[in-house]
Amino acid sequence: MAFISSGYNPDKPMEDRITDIGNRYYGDFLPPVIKNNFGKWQWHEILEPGVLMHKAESGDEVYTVRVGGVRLMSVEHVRELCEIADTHCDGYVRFTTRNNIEFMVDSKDKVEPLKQDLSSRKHNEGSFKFPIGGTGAGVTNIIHTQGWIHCHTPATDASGTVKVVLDDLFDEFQKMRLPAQLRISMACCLNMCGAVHCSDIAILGYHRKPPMIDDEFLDNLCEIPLAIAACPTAAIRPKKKEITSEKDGSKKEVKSVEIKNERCMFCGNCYTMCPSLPLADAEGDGIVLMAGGKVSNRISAPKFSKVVVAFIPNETPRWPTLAKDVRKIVEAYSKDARKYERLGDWAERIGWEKFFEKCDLEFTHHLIDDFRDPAYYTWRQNTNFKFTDPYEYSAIKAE
Amino acid sequence: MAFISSGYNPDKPMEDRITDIGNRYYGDFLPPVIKNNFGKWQWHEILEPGVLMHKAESGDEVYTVRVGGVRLMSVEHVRELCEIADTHCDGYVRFTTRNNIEFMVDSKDKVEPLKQDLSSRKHNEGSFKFPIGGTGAGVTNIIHTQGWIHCHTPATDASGTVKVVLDDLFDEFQKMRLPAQLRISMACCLNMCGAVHCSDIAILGYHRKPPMIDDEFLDNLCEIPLAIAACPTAAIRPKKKEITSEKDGSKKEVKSVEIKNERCMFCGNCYTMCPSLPLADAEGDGIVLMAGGKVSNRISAPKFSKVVVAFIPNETPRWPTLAKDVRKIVEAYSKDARKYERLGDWAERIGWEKFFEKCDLEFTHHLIDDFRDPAYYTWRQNTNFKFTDPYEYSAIKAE
Amino acid sequence: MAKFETPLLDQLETGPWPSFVSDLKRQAEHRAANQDKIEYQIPVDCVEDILGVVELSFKDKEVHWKHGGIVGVFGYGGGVIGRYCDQPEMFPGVAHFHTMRVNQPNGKYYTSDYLRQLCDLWDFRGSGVMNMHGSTGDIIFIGTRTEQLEEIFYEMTHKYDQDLGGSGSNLRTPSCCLGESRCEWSCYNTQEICYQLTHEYQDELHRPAFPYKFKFKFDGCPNGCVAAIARADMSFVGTWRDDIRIDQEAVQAYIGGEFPPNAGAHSGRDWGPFDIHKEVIDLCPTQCMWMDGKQLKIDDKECTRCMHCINVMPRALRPGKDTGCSILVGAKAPILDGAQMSSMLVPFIKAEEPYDDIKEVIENIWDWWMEEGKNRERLGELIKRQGFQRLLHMTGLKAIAQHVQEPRHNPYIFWYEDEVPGGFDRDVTEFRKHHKR
Amino acid sequence: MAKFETPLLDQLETGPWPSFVSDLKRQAEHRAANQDKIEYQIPVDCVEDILGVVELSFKDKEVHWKHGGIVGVFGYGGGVIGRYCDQPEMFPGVAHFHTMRVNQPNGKYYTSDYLRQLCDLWDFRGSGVMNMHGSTGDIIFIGTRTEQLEEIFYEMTHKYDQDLGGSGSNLRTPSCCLGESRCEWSCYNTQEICYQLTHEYQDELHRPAFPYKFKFKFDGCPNGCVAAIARADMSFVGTWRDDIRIDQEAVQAYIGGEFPPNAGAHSGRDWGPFDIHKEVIDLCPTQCMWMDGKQLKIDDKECTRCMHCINVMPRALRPGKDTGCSILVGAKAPILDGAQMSSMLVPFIKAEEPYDDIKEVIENIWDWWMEEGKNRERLGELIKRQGFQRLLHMTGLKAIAQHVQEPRHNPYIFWYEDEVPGGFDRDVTEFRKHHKR
Ligand code: SRM
Ligand code: SRM
Ligand code: SRM
Ligand code: SRM
Ligand code: SF4
Ligand code: SF4
Ligand code: SF4
Ligand code: SF4
Ligand code: SF4
Ligand code: SF4
Ligand code: SF4
Ligand code: SF4
Repeated sequence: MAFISSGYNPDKPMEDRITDIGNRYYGDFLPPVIKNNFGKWQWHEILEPGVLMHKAESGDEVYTVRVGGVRLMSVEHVRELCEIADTHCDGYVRFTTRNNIEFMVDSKDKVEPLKQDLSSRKHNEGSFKFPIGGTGAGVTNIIHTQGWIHCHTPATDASGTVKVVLDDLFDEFQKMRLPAQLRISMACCLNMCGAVHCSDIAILGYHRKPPMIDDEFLDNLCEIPLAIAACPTAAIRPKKKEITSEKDGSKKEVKSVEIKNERCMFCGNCYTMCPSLPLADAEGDGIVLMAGGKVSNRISAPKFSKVVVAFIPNETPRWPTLAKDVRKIVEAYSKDARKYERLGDWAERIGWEKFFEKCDLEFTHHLIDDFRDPAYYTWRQNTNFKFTDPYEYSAIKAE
Repeated sequence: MAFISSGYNPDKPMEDRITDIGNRYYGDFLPPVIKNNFGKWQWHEILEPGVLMHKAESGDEVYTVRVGGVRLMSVEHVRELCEIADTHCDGYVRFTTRNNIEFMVDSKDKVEPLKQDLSSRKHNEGSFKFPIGGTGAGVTNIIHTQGWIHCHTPATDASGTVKVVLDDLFDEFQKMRLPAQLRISMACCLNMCGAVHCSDIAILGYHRKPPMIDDEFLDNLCEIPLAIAACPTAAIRPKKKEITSEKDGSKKEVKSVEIKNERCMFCGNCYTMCPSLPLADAEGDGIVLMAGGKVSNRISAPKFSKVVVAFIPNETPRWPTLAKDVRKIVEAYSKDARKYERLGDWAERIGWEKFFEKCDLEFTHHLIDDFRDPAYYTWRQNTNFKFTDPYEYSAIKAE
Repeated sequence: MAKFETPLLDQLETGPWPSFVSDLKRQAEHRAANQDKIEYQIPVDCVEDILGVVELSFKDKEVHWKHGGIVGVFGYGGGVIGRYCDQPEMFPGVAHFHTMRVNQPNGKYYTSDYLRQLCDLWDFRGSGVMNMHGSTGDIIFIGTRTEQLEEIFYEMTHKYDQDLGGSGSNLRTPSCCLGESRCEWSCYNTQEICYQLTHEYQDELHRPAFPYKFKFKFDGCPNGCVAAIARADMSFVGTWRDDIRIDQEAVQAYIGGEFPPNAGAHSGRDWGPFDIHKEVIDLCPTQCMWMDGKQLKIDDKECTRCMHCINVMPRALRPGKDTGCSILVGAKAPILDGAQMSSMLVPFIKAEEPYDDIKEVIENIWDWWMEEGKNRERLGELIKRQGFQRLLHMTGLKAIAQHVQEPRHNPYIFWYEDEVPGGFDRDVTEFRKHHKR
Repeated sequence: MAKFETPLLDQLETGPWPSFVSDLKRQAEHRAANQDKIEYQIPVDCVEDILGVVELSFKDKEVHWKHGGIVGVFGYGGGVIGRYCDQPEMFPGVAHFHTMRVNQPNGKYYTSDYLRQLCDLWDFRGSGVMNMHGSTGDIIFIGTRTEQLEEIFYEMTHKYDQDLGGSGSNLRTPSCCLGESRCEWSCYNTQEICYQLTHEYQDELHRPAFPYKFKFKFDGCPNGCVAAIARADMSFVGTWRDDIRIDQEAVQAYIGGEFPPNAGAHSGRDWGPFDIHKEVIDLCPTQCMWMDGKQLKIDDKECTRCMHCINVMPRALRPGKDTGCSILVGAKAPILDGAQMSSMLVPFIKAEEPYDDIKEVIENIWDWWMEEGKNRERLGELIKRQGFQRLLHMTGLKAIAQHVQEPRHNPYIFWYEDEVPGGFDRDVTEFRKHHKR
């Protein structure tokens, strides 16, 4: 392959340089019906799962067909959706904040052909390319992060875990039969690039082993004080060590660090600052399942998701335990919650002890907050609990 | 006055010594009707303010007349109540957990004479000795601490503030016309010997000036490391100082401490450990008013009281601002809350911004939590507020 | 006649609420008059001096008591609080003015005989001013001189069979609501357990062996009439695990307006006729009640025993019969890091003599706290510092969902090494074989 | 044909949800076939290598990417994330594999023309694999080599009028919900403000001058469709201050079952006929709604604009007309001390061009944070460390009750010296005149 210049001259980087122009103006990308009725929408209706109709004051209507977006997509996939946009939507398309794709048409008769086209497109092994759904009181797309596809700190994969969970919950994506919307999010480490901390269900990659220390190279590759400062629990201390060189077997003294294992909570922040402190481990890494968060201010205030399963191993390629645990929660919620009740509101109404009982999940010591002062406020300072087994002194006493 | 020995021989303290016998057996002090029906009560009724009737499975009834206890009382006062107990109650009497006094009789016809006797007894200047009331949905006795009568750390007086507030709310003590019970508590410093932190209304003595440092005597009177360790905000550091002696004017170097004023939150914990760090100050000291706490698990869980007025000066002898602010809260609550709704539940239902509006109290920066990590959880992480003036950017912008 | 002018205090004599000033004045007069010709063992005018020093504080707006030294009775490390006046020349009668804590009878029932004995003793050897009661629950004798402490103790133990209460880094005087003695809701005998544990732990009560103070309080039911959850290191709150007992006829009587709701507690205002839906069913926090025709139904496994419905209809509803208590731990006042309420440790335990299980919980906790608590660290702070998991470990209890109001929202789980396959030690050289630098 | 066997990944081709594995395979084939005879500027088989390296991770259960070095385009401190494979010999096609963040058009509407331009560019100079979109909102180009970065930037800016997004300690690419473009509830033009602030703050977006990353997000209403409150250092949420607009006829149509509740969002299950009491009035969190005969009434001053009633009856109820937004600050992910949601700073501000007031708030905050924020300290952490009062002080705002969910429950108030009469300095000798030692 031959290098083809864009016109950029590396010797004169400033020549002709264009910078700070920002993004393209959104107004240039709006379909006419949207542009004409901008700020003048009156009401909307979800005609069927995945199909929205918005009505403007002018009487205009826009029909939106939403399809599941596998947000990791190839240019070929994008070109295919452009083709659909050209065929049905005058060349316009949009993406949602949860990585779904929306095709809009300006009259009802255009909906059916569009839908048929979308549903007919499948990948070789049979998965849909553009599954219609993701609206209303159901499961929509799982927002997620890079995982093993690209990042350096993940404790699990993103695209893989999302695929298996959405395969399993596909019906809920296509039907609007849950008590309220159920937002599942995925982040492959606790940097939480998806900001999954306020999701109905959050799938979170988590390490469980303290970093290894690559003593021989640490001082070259890292700034030791930064690595030390990065640790939220002050588990890292500087330490001079005598080591045997990997290369030539010689002994030498190096500046390195020491980690107090019992203080480490595996956050990986030190690794972010210092590549000589890798955490990844086949057995150590896996998933923390959280539940009950939300973002909207509807009825109740936004709230954080809570840890409900402390660890699920990385059972590649299809993470059956993960899929099962998520399903247990969705099913119990679906059966028990009231109309309009978000998952977290349900759990709070019935009490978390009942949540665990109804979802058939085990409560373990890991789920009790012990991180800093606010932990106290999550313990129970009242007698208003429900009885779920075991509860009596003799029954919870370790043998 | 001549010293009269009890029999104790200071030279032989162990002679005849009786120790570790604990308290007297409660069973020996129970009125017969109580003893006979112990554990067999069936229901009760508050016949009128201050008068309870408990019905036993046996059919027995016990009538209790509750009177306000000024818990700081003289032996003469106690002898007077013994006399009443003898006259009406076969010599039995009890005190409640809130320092009220209860006279019990075993039949209804004994109630009226008892009541008349109690109501007729007044102090010289006209205050009741034994005001009947303190039951049901009203204000009962204010539990309180020592104040200027006895303790060394109070920032206000206890008996005095309690007297003025109860004078002011006397009607509420005698009538049961509030939405629910309203428990007022008083503690004269934030050691909070009354544990006022979970009261509907809490009157709390508070200092506002950092300790003075009695350099010349500090090292003699205190253990410096203990004083330093006592400070929750690490405001105290050891410091050698050159001082001029109070006695002889000579200069000398002493070991003492230094206090970072901006870190001090006036808790007085250092003073508890070291008498050379006094805090008391006529202008600095005063009262913090808190509201909305509770202890019972009824309907809602127990909760902490919140600071609603950051400072009320010590306006001796009758603290008019204190009395007024308490009354404002009681009146707004009484008018606005629902039947069975405790003050804190009311404030949470209407929103604290409305609480301040309805109680006509000013919200100031002091009321925003800034103490340690949990502070964050008291700020507002939602958009679900009500508009009370001022709220708009331009209106809350400092000129 | 009075020793000092008290123009400020005098203003506290008006108003309907009992005036402590009037009472102190009467006591001062009583001592001055001394009709019974008592050989007062501390200055006869000490009550005048109290009035004087408090008046001075009302004027100065500053307290006039100093730190107390270490005073007490032989062999005990608690029960007496030392106190000295910072203006002893002005107020010699209260120059030394220590308090004594006298362990109250549980439930605070008294005979007048016994009360009078205490009065006589205190009038004779102390100021004659007392608190009925102190915040922890003791009878407080306010103000005597050091040399009277042993005399009082001797007389109290020998004549009245009565011991001191706690202070210092001791077990403090336990206290309880009146419980079964006069309350139909009490789920166990609060007075009996309070009495028995007080006696069982006399040594801990009198001899400081703890990092700091430690309190027990016993509430017979979740109404919390002794406020255990707010102010005891170990809070015992009665509860039940079977069904609420319903008398359907009585329910109808409430609906029909025959019985006053909440036992008449709201009769001072016209709240309109009783509405069982508005006042009971809709307010039930778990919404586990409903009317089935004329029958009131409760789905008891959803009930959290909050007491509301029982409080409103005491003649119709009663706690179940299979009763016991919950144990919560760690309440304390603000110092140092803010106030705490007690946190749930044992959701349900039978509270029956000889209380062996309960003592086991208590002693496991003490062992831990005495081993690892820092000086002046309350149990609640130790739990916060070392984590709730550690409390469970040290009391040998399994974590259950009842321990929390909600699970953690941070994922910062401290895994123990033995929980993670392969442990924590890994070989970076091995790792680097599959992951180049 | 495939370069590597991928038995594990192959199992992710089944199931209904779009398979990223199938898509990557197709892309790999597309590049291998190269029907358009493109002079691919990075290895043609890089997508095979992606499949290979991910398969290896599925086998090892460990990631195979290393820390990225500092790579980027000249003059910018963000927009590119460096990335290298830790098995470069095995997967040379992805040995260097940097991502580029391309600032998306606000609201994420596209023309196919523009999308194809991006595809062509990325196919030619990168892997042809992308994210539509990244979590912050950017278009993410996944995987290219260092020498292509300037080329891509040059082509993008010159041909497509398109700039990069943010990374590093910069302002990050702002994003918004679709707002007025297609939502009847939007209380301001989220796209316009997002666009204008993106352009106003290009320097902050491209050149790291902050202690750490900083994010803006714009929600048109309290439903929060871009999750601003959970994930932006400054979260703008639309609201109104006049009355909810009611169309009483439409209310009746809902009651009559003519219009589907919640715009049909629940039509997948039979929830029974619509009940305005059960579904709207009783669920209103402030209980400020009632039926007055056939009229639905709202006591708007009690309404907290939670959107529930509007969501349920979009044809009958609409937000008011006097609209603006609330500004909340400080949301962030868990590192270091746990996740934060944004906290209320400005309850109400008009969101109208030229947004001067809003820029004032932003810049006051930045000035403070740049002055006092530590390295890698998010705004939310600075507020926690220095206190909310300090935030108010630095933004020149008065404390109001709307700032809190509840007032503090500890009394540990830090008084400023100038608030306390007489100040902090006192003379202990003077004090000792009235208080002996
Ligand atoms: C298209 C999109 C905005 C965009 O700019 O892309 C959008 C569009 C709409 N949202 Fe949303 N929401 C979108 C993400 C969100 C998010 C953000 C998220 O999930 O990350 C939230 C907050 C979620 C949370 O609370 O955890 C969100 C919370 C809501 C709510 C509140 C629902 C609730 O019960 O709490 C409503 C109101 C409703 O559904 O009745 C709403 C309503 C709507 C309406 C009905 C607004 C309208 O009048 O058009 C739109 C169609 C709803 C539907 O899909 O059923 N939208 N909506 C986003 C579609 C995501 C997707 O592909 O699935
Ligand atoms: C690409 C993206 C994930 C994705 O797959 O979409 C991403 C990827 C990375 N994020 Fe992120 N973050 C991405 C959105 C987020 C978000 C979500 C958001 O912006 O709404 C968050 C949570 C919100 C927040 O800002 O708190 C987020 C919180 C973090 C953090 C934790 C920051 C904190 O204060 O707690 C880190 C750690 C760090 O900064 O060192 C981080 C760091 C990283 C790094 C740069 C890894 C690192 O430590 O160097 C990741 C590079 C991955 C790679 O190699 O491709 N990323 N990151 C997202 C950016 C795409 C885009 O521009 O659209
Ligand atoms: C006598 C006493 C117990 C004792 O051992 O001394 C007691 C006695 C009763 N309490 Fe109490 N409570 C007593 C202190 C308390 C306390 C403790 C406190 O205030 O420090 C509380 C917790 C307060 C709190 O939550 O802040 C307390 C919360 C209750 C409640 C819950 C009320 C609520 O609305 O939350 C009830 C139920 C009721 O009133 O219907 C109750 C009910 C009762 C009943 C009806 C129990 C019964 O069946 O006999 C008794 C008479 C009530 C009355 O006075 O109206 N008792 N009660 C205490 C009287 C104090 C006083 O002199 O005023
Ligand atoms: C007498 C009494 C107040 C009263 O007027 O009733 C009292 C008086 C004192 N308390 Fe207390 N406390 C009294 C009940 C309480 C309570 C309430 C309770 O026990 O239910 C509390 C709150 C609950 C708790 O224990 O947390 C309480 C929390 C404190 C504290 C703060 C402890 C903490 O951990 O935060 C201190 C400070 C200390 O221990 O240094 C303290 C310290 C003191 C000292 C000893 C002052 C000192 O620092 O040396 C006071 C002596 C006053 C005096 O000279 O008379 N006192 N103290 C109460 C004991 C009477 C009794 O035995 O019945
Ligand atoms: S969540 Fe962690 S592992 Fe995943 S993309 Fe973000 S920083 Fe990388
Ligand atoms: S992983 Fe986190 S807790 Fe463990 S040593 Fe590194 S920074 Fe510290
Ligand atoms: S609250 Fe403070 S000042 Fe009052 S008695 Fe207790 S320790 Fe003394
Ligand atoms: S008063 Fe409290 S905060 Fe101030 S110096 Fe003393 S111990 Fe520290
Ligand atoms: S706590 Fe319960 S049992 Fe005890 S007195 Fe109060 S209501 Fe009765
Ligand atoms: S005790 Fe409370 S939770 Fe139980 S049924 Fe009665 S009101 Fe409901
Ligand atoms: S946040 Fe509000 S305005 Fe924006 S899309 Fe969602 S519902 Fe519409
Ligand atoms: S927006 Fe929410 S608070 Fe306001 S009236 Fe509607 S449901 Fe009630």
